[in-house]
Amino acid sequence: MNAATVIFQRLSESFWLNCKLFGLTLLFSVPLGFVVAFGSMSRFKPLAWLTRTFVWAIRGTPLMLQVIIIYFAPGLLFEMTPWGSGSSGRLVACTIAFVINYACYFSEIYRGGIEAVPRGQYEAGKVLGLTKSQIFFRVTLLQLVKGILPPMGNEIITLIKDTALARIISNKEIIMMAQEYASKGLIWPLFSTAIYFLVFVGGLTLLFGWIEKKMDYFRV
Amino acid sequence: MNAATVIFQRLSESFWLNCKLFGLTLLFSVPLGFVVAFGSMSRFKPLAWLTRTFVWAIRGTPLMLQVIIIYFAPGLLFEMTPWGSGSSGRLVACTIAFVINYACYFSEIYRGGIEAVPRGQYEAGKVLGLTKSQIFFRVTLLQLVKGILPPMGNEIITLIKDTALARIISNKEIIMMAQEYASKGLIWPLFSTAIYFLVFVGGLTLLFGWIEKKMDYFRV
Amino acid sequence: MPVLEVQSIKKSFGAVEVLKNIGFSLEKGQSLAVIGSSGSGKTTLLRCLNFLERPDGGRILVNGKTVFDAAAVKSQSEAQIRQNRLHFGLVFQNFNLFPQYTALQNVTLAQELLARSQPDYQRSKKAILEEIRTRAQGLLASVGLSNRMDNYPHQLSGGQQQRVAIARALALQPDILCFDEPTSALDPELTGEVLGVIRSLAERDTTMVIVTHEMAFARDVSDCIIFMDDGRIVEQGTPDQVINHPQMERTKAFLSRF
Amino acid sequence: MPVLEVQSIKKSFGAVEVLKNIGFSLEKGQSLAVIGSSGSGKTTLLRCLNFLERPDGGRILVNGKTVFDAAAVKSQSEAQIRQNRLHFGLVFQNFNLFPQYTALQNVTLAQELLARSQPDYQRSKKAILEEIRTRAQGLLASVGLSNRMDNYPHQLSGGQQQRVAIARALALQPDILCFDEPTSALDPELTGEVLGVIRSLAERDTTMVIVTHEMAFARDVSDCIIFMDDGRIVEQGTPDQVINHPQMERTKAFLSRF
Amino acid sequence: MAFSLAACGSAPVEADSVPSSQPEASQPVSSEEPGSEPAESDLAYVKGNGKMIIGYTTYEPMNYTDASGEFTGFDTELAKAVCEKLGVEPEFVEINWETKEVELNAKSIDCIWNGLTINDERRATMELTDPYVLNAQVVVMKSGAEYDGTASLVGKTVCAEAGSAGETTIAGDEGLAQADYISKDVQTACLMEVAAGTCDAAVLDLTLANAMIGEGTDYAGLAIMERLAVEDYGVAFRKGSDICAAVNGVFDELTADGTLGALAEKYNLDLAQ
Ligand SMILES: Nc1ncnc2c1ncn2[C@@H]1O[C@H](COP(=O)(O)OP(=O)(O)OP(=O)(O)O)[C@@H](O)[C@H]1O
Ligand SMILES: Nc1ncnc2c1ncn2[C@@H]1O[C@H](COP(=O)(O)OP(=O)(O)OP(=O)(O)O)[C@@H](O)[C@H]1O
Ligand SMILES: [Mg+2]
Ligand SMILES: [Mg+2]
Repeated sequence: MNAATVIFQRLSESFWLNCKLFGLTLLFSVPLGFVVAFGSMSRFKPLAWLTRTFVWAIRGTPLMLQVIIIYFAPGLLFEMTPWGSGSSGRLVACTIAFVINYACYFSEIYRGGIEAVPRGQYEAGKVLGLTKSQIFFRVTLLQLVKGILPPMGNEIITLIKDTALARIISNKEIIMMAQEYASKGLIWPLFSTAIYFLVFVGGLTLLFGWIEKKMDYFRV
Repeated sequence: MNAATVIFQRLSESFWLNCKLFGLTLLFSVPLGFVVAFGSMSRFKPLAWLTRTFVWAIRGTPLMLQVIIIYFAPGLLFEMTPWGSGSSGRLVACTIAFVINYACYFSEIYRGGIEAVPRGQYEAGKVLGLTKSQIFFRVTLLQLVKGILPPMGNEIITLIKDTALARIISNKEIIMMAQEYASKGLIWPLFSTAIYFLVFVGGLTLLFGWIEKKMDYFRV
Repeated sequence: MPVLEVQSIKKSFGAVEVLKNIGFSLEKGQSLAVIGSSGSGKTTLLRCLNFLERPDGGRILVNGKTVFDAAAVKSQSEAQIRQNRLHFGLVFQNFNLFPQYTALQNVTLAQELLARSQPDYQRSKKAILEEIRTRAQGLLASVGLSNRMDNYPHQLSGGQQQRVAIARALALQPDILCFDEPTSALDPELTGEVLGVIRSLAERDTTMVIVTHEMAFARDVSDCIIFMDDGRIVEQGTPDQVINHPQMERTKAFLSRF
Repeated sequence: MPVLEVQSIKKSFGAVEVLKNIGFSLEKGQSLAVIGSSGSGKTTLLRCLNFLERPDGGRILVNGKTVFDAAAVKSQSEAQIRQNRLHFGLVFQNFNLFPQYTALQNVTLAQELLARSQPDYQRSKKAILEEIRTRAQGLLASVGLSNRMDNYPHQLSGGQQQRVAIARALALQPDILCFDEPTSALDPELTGEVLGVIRSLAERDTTMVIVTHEMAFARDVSDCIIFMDDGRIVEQGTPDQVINHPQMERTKAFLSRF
Repeated sequence: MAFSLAACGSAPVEADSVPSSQPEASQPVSSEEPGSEPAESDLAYVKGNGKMIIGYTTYEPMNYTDASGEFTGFDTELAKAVCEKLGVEPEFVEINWETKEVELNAKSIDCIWNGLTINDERRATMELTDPYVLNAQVVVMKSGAEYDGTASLVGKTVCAEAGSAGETTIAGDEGLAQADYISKDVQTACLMEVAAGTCDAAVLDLTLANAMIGEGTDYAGLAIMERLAVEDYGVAFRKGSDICAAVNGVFDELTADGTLGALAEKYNLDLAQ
């Protein structure tokens, strides 16, 4: 096995960490975003205010800072860390920071999407005797999904690029791995990481284009 | 002078680096974005294709990677660095990476904005005997600006948060400074950095709200 | 016994009293036209009938049965409201078709969902759905859309959309069908077809409450006209009484505009 | 000598020949109505007159002077085209007012910019601008908008916007004023006011080319009518000749639709 | 105490020696590849700039900012003294330790002066001065932690600064090599990891540990468990640089006049033997 093969193998292994972070973040933040969105639209004003302030603070500070704080603050403040030692704890902490951050971003998209579905759609559902959950799942959900698809696509493409931030708490993601070679004077692995991201982003772009096309059969 | 004062002073000093990076990036990328936008809309197809591919690659890879490559690649490939020595060189390299990245993002916003100005506006200008530059500056520019204001606002707010990436090539920006204290076991400076960002982001939000209101006197 | 009896309905939004003691009744098979200037409370009245707004006072009876009583409103469960709502159908001003469903699916959706609570649904699912489908096709044909059943709303003209909305409301066989200015969102050329459908419903003795600004149509099609102003019923009677021989000054002033 | 002479203009988009040998002339103070079915090339003809499209063949003369010659098109500079363009004014179908300027500014903008190249501009700037302003106010008053001068386009109704567009075109005192279906983007209630303005222009002997679908208006207002079909002039003559006694089958078929 | 004469030529080079001639002082004993020498005198280059760019990472007691906001430390003060003798201005630039060689070669810094451990690997790629301070790599853990030789860390998590001597030590130690290894970009970050409990142990410089952990410091809860390797600190220059010899000369002078000794006492360090 020659050196280049080894390097590509190690790069791919470390990109797997980016992928895991990407997948886990989506898995949790997509539903959590709904919870946050409903919180911020709650008719119980204190809850709505609290949620909105939280979302504002998260959206107003760098994700990098959130990752650092979530990872170190418990250990430094309470002399104990929930993350354990070792690299799996780092990924967990990083994922939690990402999930919170992205749930806040998604919640704003959802909120816009929910508000964009015309009241008339809910009312038409009501007048036809549908239950609330039937109205949500049978009437508004698909319109909502269609409406938020473009901004969600953008945000999700940003997410894969953001996974590079995992290195801040020493998760050995692909760019950090490539930099290890760069510090030995070998620059091409650094350039190669671009390919991984471009392929991933290209795939996502195609995927979202496809879904948008699929949903083109109706117009809201 | 007590310890907290010193710390806040050092945090503020290092946040000045974030501000400089923010200001310089805007200063150069806002006009450069126009050049890129016109390149990608050029009627000379090879230029348009080249520009679009470049923009796609920049938008498809993490800014962090671009910062690292721009800073280290010249030194590693040609055994000489154009960035000069010392900390000012780091800021220059970082600014250049940021300018290129943001010019590409802005160019896409501009392109959308330019395409959104109705053809009829250009034609009405022509029929009234205006020159091309009069049409651009007197007729379409303001409509363009109004159209791109909301996405530009979002992007610029992202920029101030992205300045935290400067640390990747050892620019001592505010989070890196705060982390120096965190490594001595002092966690509150890390939390305080959030305030700097929130104030800055809050200010930008107000500013853009104000400009958008200012431009509300007409409707495109 | 009148099919619909509305007794001193009141409704305020904040400090603004929008409906002030509205009462009327409607016999089976008759159609009632509601006219009045903008802001007089016509839409609000229809929304109260359809439980989209909850009146602050008054009662609503259908076939002699109380379906709404402001005094006993707390004891009404969500499911009961849903049940009572089915006495009424509503055709909206701007159609409110479900964009992701075809014309046919728009008509069948509610019935299919309701059918699920039938006891024998699981056993004879296929037959039930087939029946719903056939009836819906019949309804769409009756509003002149046999060849448009599989089109999505955005592929239909405004007039066609409104006719689908009418078929959708009819599908649930409401006792009273309500229309809120069914042609006001349509181009003048398209209003005719919708008015034609409503007229044919009237001829087939459908019980209807029609809010409209089309005075000629109201005169033609209705058995009874109510003129509302500022949340009150100012005048009511046959079309001839209200339109040709109005008693009240307000009514005369309103009609003089047409 | 006719003010406008169009000689065998040809224009293709790709393989599609949209104008096939169009020629006509127009006397000063007369108005020409152009009618014809959709896609017959009416808009393209107007766009050629206004240099928004460059014909592939033919010549255009204004007051006997060649302003366009397809054979010599290469030698025309950008500035020359701009100069020649000023012989024509164009009122667009959808107005194309500049949204960021008030009605008055829309009318004065082009003149103010043109005035800059006057030799004595720097010296008598104030007087020049004042004069432009006064004339613009007069024009806006003449289209019935004296009290709307400082409104922005979005604060005006469609009809008012179109009248501003007419004043804007008149401000440059073109030899020939062209209209492309000036009322087709307007609600029926608003067309009247715009047609009224055009009619009064005709009465004051403005030379005009008017593309329109309003047949009654064309008959009323024009001195001459051209009927176009498929890129050709099929029939031309006085309104009475073309509309009341058309000679060609195509014209008859077209007119029968109205 | 005397500097090893084995490392570099001990004769200080004339500052304005003819740049075109091969500077004799830049022929290091350890150099295996004489071809890599710069064509021009590095010293002349630095003097031409009027300043020497010194790469460092924040590292108590060598280079750090004290509570009053003053940038200080043993290496900071020593570098200032040496630069004064050389007639150039010191400029301190914080770098990423992992990429220090890249920075040096790219000329974005002129030297690495930050408690750099002398070893053969580094001798091969950089020009190193004579040792000036003694150091050891130590294992730091929480005070009460169970420790019984590096073997007890097998399967645990250890961290060190990326590209540091601690990292080399971990790789070379039988027990530590079997631990989960995490790299950080500064040594102090390793202490934070141990204090926060996100790592079980850190391997780092004795000098730093002496200054930053134990009674009366920010990290009272941490303790040194074992010294693994005794080593020397040196200053690193570009391969073949003639500044190295010049600095060695200045070191001799500063040793002779007692400056170095006073500094070592101030920062509680041991000078190289
Ligand atoms: N949800 C609401 N909140 C507050 N005020 C409302 C609300 N809905 C209606 N109103 C007010 O109630 C009054 C009656 O409104 P309504 O829509 O019933 O009038 P309408 O007779 O249908 O008028 P139009 O002919 O314009 O449709 C109006 O003054 C309106 O502003
Ligand atoms: N820029 C263009 N590129 C290609 N084809 C064009 C272009 N502009 C117009 N056409 C075609 O030229 C033909 C004539 O168009 P034109 O707009 O002149 O017709 P018109 O008589 O104005 O029709 P309408 O009454 O619908 O406005 C049409 O077939 C049209 O599709
Ligand atoms: Mg209403
Ligand atoms: Mg046309």
